[in-house]
Amino acid sequence: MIPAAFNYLRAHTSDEAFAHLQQYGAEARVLAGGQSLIPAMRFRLARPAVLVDINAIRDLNVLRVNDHALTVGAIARDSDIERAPWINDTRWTLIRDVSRVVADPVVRQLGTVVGSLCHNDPAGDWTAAALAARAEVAVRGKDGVRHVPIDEFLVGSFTTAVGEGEMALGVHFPAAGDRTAGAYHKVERKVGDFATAAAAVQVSLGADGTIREAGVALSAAGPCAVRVKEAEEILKGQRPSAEVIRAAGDAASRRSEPQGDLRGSVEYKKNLAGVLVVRALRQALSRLGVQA
Amino acid sequence: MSDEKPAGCLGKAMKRKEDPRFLRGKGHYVDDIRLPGMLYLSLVRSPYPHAEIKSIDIGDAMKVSGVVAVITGKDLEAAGLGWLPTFHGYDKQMVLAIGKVLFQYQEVAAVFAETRGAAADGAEAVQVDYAPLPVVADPFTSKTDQIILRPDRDAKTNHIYHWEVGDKDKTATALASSPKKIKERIWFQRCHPAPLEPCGCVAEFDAMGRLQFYVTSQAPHVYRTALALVTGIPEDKIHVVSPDIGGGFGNKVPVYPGYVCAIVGALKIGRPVKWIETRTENLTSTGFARDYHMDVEIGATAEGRLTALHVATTADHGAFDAAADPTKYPAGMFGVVTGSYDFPAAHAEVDAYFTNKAPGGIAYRCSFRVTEASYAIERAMDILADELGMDAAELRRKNFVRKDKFPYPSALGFTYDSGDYEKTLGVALDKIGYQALLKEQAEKRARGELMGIGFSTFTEVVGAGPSKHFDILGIKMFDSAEIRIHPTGAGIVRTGTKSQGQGHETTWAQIVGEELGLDPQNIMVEEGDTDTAPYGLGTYASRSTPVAGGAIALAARRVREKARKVAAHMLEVGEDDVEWKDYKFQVKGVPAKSVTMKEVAFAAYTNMAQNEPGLEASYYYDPPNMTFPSGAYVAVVDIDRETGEVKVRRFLAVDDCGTIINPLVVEGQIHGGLTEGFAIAFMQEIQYDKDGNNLNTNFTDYLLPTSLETPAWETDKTVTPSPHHPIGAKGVGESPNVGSPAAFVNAVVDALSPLGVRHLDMPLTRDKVWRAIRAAQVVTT
Amino acid sequence: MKVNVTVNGVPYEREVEPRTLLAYFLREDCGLTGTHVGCDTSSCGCCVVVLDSERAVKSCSMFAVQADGHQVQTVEGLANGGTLHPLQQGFWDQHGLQCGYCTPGMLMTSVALLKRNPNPSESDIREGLAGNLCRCTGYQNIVKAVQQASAAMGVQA
Amino acid sequence: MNLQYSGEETITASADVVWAFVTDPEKIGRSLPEVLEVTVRDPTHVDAVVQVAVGPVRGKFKLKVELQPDASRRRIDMKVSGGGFGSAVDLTAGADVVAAGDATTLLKWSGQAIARGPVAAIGGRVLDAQAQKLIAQAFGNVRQQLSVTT
Repeated sequence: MIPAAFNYLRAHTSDEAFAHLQQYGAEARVLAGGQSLIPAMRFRLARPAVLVDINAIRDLNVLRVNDHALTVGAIARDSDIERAPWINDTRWTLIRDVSRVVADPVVRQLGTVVGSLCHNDPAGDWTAAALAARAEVAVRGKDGVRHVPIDEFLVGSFTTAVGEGEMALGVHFPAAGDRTAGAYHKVERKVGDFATAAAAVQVSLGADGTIREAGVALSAAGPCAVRVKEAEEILKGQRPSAEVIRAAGDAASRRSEPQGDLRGSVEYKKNLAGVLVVRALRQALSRLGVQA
Repeated sequence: MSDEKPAGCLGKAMKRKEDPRFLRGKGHYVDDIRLPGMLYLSLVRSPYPHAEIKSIDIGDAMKVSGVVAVITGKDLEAAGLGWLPTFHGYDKQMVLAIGKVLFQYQEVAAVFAETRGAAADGAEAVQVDYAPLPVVADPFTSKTDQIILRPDRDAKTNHIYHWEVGDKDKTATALASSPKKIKERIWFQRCHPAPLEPCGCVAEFDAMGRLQFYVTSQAPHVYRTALALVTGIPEDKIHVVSPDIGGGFGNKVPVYPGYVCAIVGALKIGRPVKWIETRTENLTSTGFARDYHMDVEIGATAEGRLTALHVATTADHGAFDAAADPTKYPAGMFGVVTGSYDFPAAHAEVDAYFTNKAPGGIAYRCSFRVTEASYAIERAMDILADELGMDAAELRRKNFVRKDKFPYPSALGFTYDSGDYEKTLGVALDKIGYQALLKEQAEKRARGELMGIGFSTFTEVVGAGPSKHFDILGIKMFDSAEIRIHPTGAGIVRTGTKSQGQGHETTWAQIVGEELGLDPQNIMVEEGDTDTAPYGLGTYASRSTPVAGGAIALAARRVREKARKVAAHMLEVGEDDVEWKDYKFQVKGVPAKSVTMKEVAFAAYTNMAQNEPGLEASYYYDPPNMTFPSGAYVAVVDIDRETGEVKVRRFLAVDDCGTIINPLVVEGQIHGGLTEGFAIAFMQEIQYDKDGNNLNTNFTDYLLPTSLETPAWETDKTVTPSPHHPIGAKGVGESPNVGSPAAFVNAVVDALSPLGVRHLDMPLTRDKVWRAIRAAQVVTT
Repeated sequence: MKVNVTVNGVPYEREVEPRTLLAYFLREDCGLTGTHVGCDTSSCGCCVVVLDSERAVKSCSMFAVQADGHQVQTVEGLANGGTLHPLQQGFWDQHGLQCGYCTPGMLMTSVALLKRNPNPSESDIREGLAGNLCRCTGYQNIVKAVQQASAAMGVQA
Repeated sequence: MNLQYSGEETITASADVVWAFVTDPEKIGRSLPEVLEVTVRDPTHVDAVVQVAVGPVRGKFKLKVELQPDASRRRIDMKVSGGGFGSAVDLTAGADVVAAGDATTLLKWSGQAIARGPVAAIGGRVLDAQAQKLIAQAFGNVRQQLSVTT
């Protein structure tokens, strides 16, 4: 299938890219990884008049960890994360898990985290992980760059806080305390499939061994990835135990509002949401040496 | 050329001769062909499954830059090409829709343009005004004839045919009086072979007015004859070439509308035309597989001795009956449904119906419905074992056709050539460690874990087939070979087959090498070109080794007889004093006095005395019977109760395909077939919703297993040669796809049997398994 | 638009429409038909080529204009004259191919895989190849082919 | 892809005014969300071109709307069939105009949409959430335009 014709503009700096987007507005799409956009164009479902290619913009190719955050630039690839030197650090185990199951190993060579967040597919992997890790997305608009918390960034199916003519520059995953670990459990029919259901969790333990901070989010459980506040509140302040984890799982199952489709029935997906939250919490805690 | 004495090359794991060009990216597939002035064809397809065509407006399309022409069903009808006869001749198929569309994605118009992009733009600009009609989305609704789908046919009904075989009354009485009985509806879902290379062609009329037709065809000669009959172009003016083909699995047997449109376009416009379908077009409009709803009944004594089998099938053939079965076999070889078992009485019947779905039915490594038959009996045997409380392996062994009963006349009319079912099953049980597995299973079940062991001890029927029974469009299903040996002992063999990855360029050379004591490295194999290859019926249904393999061996023996005369002259003895032994001609009783075939070949051109010069022969082989490969497959699975995921922990395939030409190639065929069986059992279905929408139109929803999902395969063999085949070979390509689905499903149902689950239809998705576990829990808790 | 792409070390300058996919640019504008197209949804991987001698990419999910100024390696660039690349030799010895349609993509994905991880385990290989579909071999011999190549290349390195 | 919808609008206008509005093909055409063109064929038929834009999916849909007013029951049924993206959408919707006292009217609507072709196969997940919004938006537009005129 051959896409509809379009004009191609290669931007060498963020300013250049931003100028093009401001000029063409809704008629332009950003081309970073293109691994969701190009297939949609081949089916002629997406037919932008202008593509702004940002792959040549060096300062967007950022993958940097420091004390307070992991910064992922707009054209940092999934596979770059998979191979990053810090990826085996317990703090980034949620990010590591996701980087290994998003799309397939070849698509990950071009696919980007920021692109996936901007695409905001209801069954996206990075969107659920960003919620659990309480990430922030840097969005450049007419009046400069603003940092949008992920909860506000994900608006609805395939819709985000990036307005017409605006551009996402990168995403920051806050580096939580050292006793922090995460996990991402995804059930997919085969490699490369969208999630049938998936759970992203990240927990930080306090000095006394109780859960100081908890992030729990689900993919393929609503119009877009969804935070399970009830589960987070159940976990917060508690000492990790099978009962607490089970309660968090049940909260997730209740919160899940999936669609029935070829991947599974509503009943199956709702149950699976709870099962995966339990398994993900257990794995995250075991990564912190806590068996619950 | 190597000089060492060939010690025979049958059974040698020779590296494949055709690989170097593929490894270097120098394979030659249809889409690689580019001719000067070539146009691209893109087809407009219907989003509606059943609708009248009020009007087709091509005005906008013709204005799209690069578009050269647009043709519709009416144009083809005017040229007498509106309809195409289907392969087994009882029905016909629209090329482009005329008056109405009958399945979603049916071809409606053909757009010809200078570039791929322009063709796609043109297709999008064609305006078709549809008036939707009520949809018939399953054969059971079709059966009621409330909506007649094909008013063009004389018989005003959706019922296509009734077929039956076996003794109806004897079976009915035997069933009625059987102490034990089971009855189950077993559905083999609609799936699709999805070869990695989509179908396509390039059509050109050359300066001599000859049609040069490059096409992904598994049967180029049959295409040439069919096209001559349909288009009226004389057969000498049609040159069909099947270049390298990127997988077929039966998908590249039918003649598709896109091919006819390309030919008509090339003729009308006077420029070459290339048509390459997209993956969506492949999955939604080309030959699907299966879709058999089988009501299976088996009777047995209390001790598990089989008394009778009855199978009544409702078949969904889609909008046109394009199932490419042999003429006398509308339900193909479904009569092999008695499988490996000695049924005293059996009766099988099939009723086929039209629906608003794509046409087809015969594809996907299926030997003409043998996959459906084998799945039905192997699934039903497990249900019977469950009913009798018997071990599934024991019930099979108890009812196998005994080794000494061959050739075995089955209750449904086949004569099985040979088999040693007990030995094959014995090898499987031993190698898998069956007793240890049973012990492990018992322990696991005590802990509430779900572990399953599943068998499939199948017999299939391939190598279609004897001319007294088998023809396609009237052409008998023989196959042929032409062998020519050059002065230096090298040679060429040409056959009417067409490999799509099965390794003929190596295995055919090995047969010639074995028969003539020549080095297969220097025997070239050529197939797929109708100007040079002898007439053959093509490669599908595991028929190439059984039929063409026979033709090659017998053509080689004719060459040998000719060579014997020259050898006799060289050895200065009478012809009768020369014998062929240890790959050379020897004087009887004086083995030291001998000449090699290489030497004889040179003499055939340089010193043949009164004999006819040259060394070549051909053979058209009409097989006396089909061949009956068999096997014993065992699957071991573990099920995750919470996610419904089935993990195939082990899978052992013990195959008996008679004499093996190249073990490397046979193992490759088995790995590939098992992977397809695995995919069908757990992942693959072409689903239509009640509004006639195809829900699996691309690889995001029609799931092909990757290297991660595909289990590791364990293989082994027993060898029971076919008595009537020249080298005892039976063919193996289809066995793994025929035999493995039942082993997977039997293992999963075995794992779930403690919960009272008796049968689940494929594909066994996580959702389906999870809901079966949950439903059972509701019952038991 | 004019694009300059170095393919297997040879510079190609062509005029292309922006919508031309890299796969068709290689096949039709450069005449390198070793790269194949098998699907519409970036699922099958028989179009994989290596970008800038590091990244295996699906050339049906990238536009030719994006490759302007970059390097691409295709299956035609693997062998060194008469000598096959160890991966090509591995596929041949282990019967890692049958119809040959997925082979170019499998080879190029394996090139990038071995560059990143010179001696991968069986599960590393199965995971690394999970973006490439094959309909004929059932993958088992392809995995053995990559194992043979990594051993042979390990010895050379 | 088969999608069911329903909803309700409270309009500050008399039942007669609302009924006149919803049986006017021009006004119904104009109420379609992101409508680009409206061409009235006859009192019960109107064609319209609408822009569909959801995330990457962006393009035009040509819609044919047939109105089936039933004055006695103050119920209007609509059959909408549309093509675009090589796909097709068939929508049947019905609305009851119910007087709710003090010059307000209740517009109770329900609809069923069948999407076919690539839009359904690929865009299916896009479509479902979006179609509900589009239909609700259409009836919302009706309310807005009416409250302006009174």
